[in-house]
Amino acid sequence: MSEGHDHSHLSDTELRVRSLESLLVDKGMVNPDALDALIQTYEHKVGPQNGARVVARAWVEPEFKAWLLDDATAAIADMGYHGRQGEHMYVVENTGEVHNLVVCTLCSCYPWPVLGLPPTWYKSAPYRSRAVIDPRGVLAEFGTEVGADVAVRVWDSTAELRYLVLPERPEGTEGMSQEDLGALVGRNAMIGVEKVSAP
Amino acid sequence: MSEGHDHSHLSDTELRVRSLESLLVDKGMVNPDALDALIQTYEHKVGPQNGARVVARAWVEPEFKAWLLDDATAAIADMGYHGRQGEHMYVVENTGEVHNLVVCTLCSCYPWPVLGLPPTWYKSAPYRSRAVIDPRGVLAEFGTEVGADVAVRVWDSTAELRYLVLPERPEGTEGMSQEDLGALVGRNAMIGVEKVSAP
Amino acid sequence: MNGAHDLGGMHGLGPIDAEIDEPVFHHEWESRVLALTLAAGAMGKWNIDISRHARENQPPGTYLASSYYQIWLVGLEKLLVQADLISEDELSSGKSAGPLSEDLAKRALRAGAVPEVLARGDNFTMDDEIPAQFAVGDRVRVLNNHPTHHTRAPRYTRGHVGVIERCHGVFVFADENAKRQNNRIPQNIYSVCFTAQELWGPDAAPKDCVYVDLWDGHLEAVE
Amino acid sequence: MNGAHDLGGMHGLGPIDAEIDEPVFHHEWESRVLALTLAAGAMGKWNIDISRHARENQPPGTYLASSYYQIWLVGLEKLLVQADLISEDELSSGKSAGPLSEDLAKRALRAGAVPEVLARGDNFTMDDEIPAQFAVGDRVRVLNNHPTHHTRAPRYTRGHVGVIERCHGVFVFADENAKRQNNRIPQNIYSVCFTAQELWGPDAAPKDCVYVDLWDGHLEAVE
Repeated sequence: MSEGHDHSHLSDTELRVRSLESLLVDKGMVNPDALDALIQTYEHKVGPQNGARVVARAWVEPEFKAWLLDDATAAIADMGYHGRQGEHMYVVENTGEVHNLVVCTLCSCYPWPVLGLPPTWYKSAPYRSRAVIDPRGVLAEFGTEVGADVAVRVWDSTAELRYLVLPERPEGTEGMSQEDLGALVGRNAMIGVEKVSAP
Repeated sequence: MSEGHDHSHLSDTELRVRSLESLLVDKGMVNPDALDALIQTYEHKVGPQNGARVVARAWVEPEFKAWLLDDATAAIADMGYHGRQGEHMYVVENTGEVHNLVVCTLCSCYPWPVLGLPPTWYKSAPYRSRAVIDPRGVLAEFGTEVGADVAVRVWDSTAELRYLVLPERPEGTEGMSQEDLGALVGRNAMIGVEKVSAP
Repeated sequence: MNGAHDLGGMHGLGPIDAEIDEPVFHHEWESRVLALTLAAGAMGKWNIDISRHARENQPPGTYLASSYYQIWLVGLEKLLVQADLISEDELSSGKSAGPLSEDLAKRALRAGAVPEVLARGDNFTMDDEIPAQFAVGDRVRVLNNHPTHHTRAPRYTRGHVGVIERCHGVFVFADENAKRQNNRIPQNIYSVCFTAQELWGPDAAPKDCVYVDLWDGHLEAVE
Repeated sequence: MNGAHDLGGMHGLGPIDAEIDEPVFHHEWESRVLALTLAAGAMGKWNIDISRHARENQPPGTYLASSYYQIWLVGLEKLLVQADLISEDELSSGKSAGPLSEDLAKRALRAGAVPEVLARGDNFTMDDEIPAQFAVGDRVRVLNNHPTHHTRAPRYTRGHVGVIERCHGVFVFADENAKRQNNRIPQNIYSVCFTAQELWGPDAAPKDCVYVDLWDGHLEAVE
């Protein structure tokens, strides 16, 4: 498909969205300022920095980590993250023996309160199709090597449980503050397609 | 998709085919008159009238019918029909207890020497997807009722065997000639989506 | 439904193509589709499973050729018409034939309520005390059903045997919830562990597993 | 490969839409694609399984959005380039960079040979005496393999148990034949009968069956 064709297609979509929005506003179904508030929330307030803080705290506070693995919903809510698409949380821990990977093969379920909205690749057919049948191929594509002696566990988010991967704390970060540790933790590591590296 | 859009798309395809044909002719890979001869064959010479003759003969000659059910390839070749996409034939008989239906879920395998080229619906995703999981729904869509006491047998043409359904001879055709009987037998009845009706 | 959305195990969809420093939205219209979908949900006319079905129930070729927010847009239009919140005419013309009833208009999400509504989320658990059919460690088989309606048992698990890893408690059964509003059947959800070899054959990595969340209604005991 | 071509059991693809008094071809270009494909086959550079794989090995969204002869066209272009019969440049420009070698040019199908070539067809049987692994009446399970290459064991049969209805004899094994020219492995083909309930669950009609032709390499014995 040519670029030109693609652009004209997006343009059609754009017109369609504008038409729908103005219709719903005219009917009194949606308030434009509520739409703006929703967008602001996911563009600026809620994102993977939330999950990174959860991970960093689990790395430095053994009791919090135990709570997180036992009752993720409560432990994460304790940090102020809860609500839509994160109502029921479950945290899976990476170790030297286990590497976890999260997917939603049927749609694109994702833990919004801790990671924000999912990236395009997470919602894409290639990731959704391959993560369960070829997780090691997917990991390799992200540059992530997992030895044959390590078990890869894939979590398919088919219900209302939302999964967060607790990555391994990298070696050589013993002296770092919780805040600095959080800055090391990227979104991809909390989905499980990458590991966290020391700075 | 609009009609206009659809037409411009076909036009692109048309240009692409013309370009490929002229390239292959220029390279000496294909002879235009051989292409014409191939097309003539399937437009005018080979078609469901062949299969209809096989069916009509089986209806009037019990020995031929026995041969057809035992060794379809040989019996059909005896009538002059053999070759490409009909190298290995198998005939399945409809009775009061059994109704047969032929599909190729993986591509569009079809017995060319006896039925010609397949109709579009046979090659379409709706037929290929539904024939194996919902054969009775497919039959109903063709207006064909099959009682719950009748077993529906679906033949998925996954190998190089090609299937022809031998439909039930309709009642009230006892006095008809083999040729007149053949005229009753349509392509859809030999695929198994319809029955043969008396005139 | 065995639709194009049920992607687990499909081949040929290409490399993953992750974008570096990806923005939250690539086009302004995407953000509007997200926000319109969330805001229209305040009408209370559908639940998450009805909306998932509206999105997945598209011709497979269209589904696979669409971007994520294009799928959401088509889903939202369908939901609005199905729920009689707008008419086909209004949708195609973009012109309102009249305002919502007062009752419905009162439900419209206000900007000030956004933080609270998002922070509250939905509740998918149910208080009914449904005894768990299976215990941790039990072997279970996913029923080999092929419903034409919405189901959260992916096709790649059907007929396969796994082990109960955890019982998550009693939740709304999504497959029934998708059929209509307020069709809330309580069932236990289990995390079921399938070995990769059970799902994909002997060439799969021997230690690897796939965990799938399934409801009582998807499972049967294995001797 | 678990591709979009493997359609058995998919939902949502719509009604069948059979056309009354359908012509053999709907557009002249369709007849040219058919004829070009048959004629180019005379070069002897591929077999039917290689050509099937060329057609099915497309992005699923493209496959489902394409008509039958559009799929054939894409497949033919791919086969010609893969076999080095034409270059990418020649394909995109439509201009020949030079004629075929004399050897290949001699193989070009002549109009006079068409009736004989079509009447002869191919031979997919093999003379090797491979003992049949299974006898009529045996219960067999389709191996739950998910190869990324061409296979003629449809996904809807994988892992399911059927009964041998008939042994068709020794044929070329399509899955291997598709990998390259002259990779002819002899195997028995069986017609395997699966009950509809085995494939699709207890809601299927109790007397209905699906018969699938499968090779030795697709099957294992069931106790």
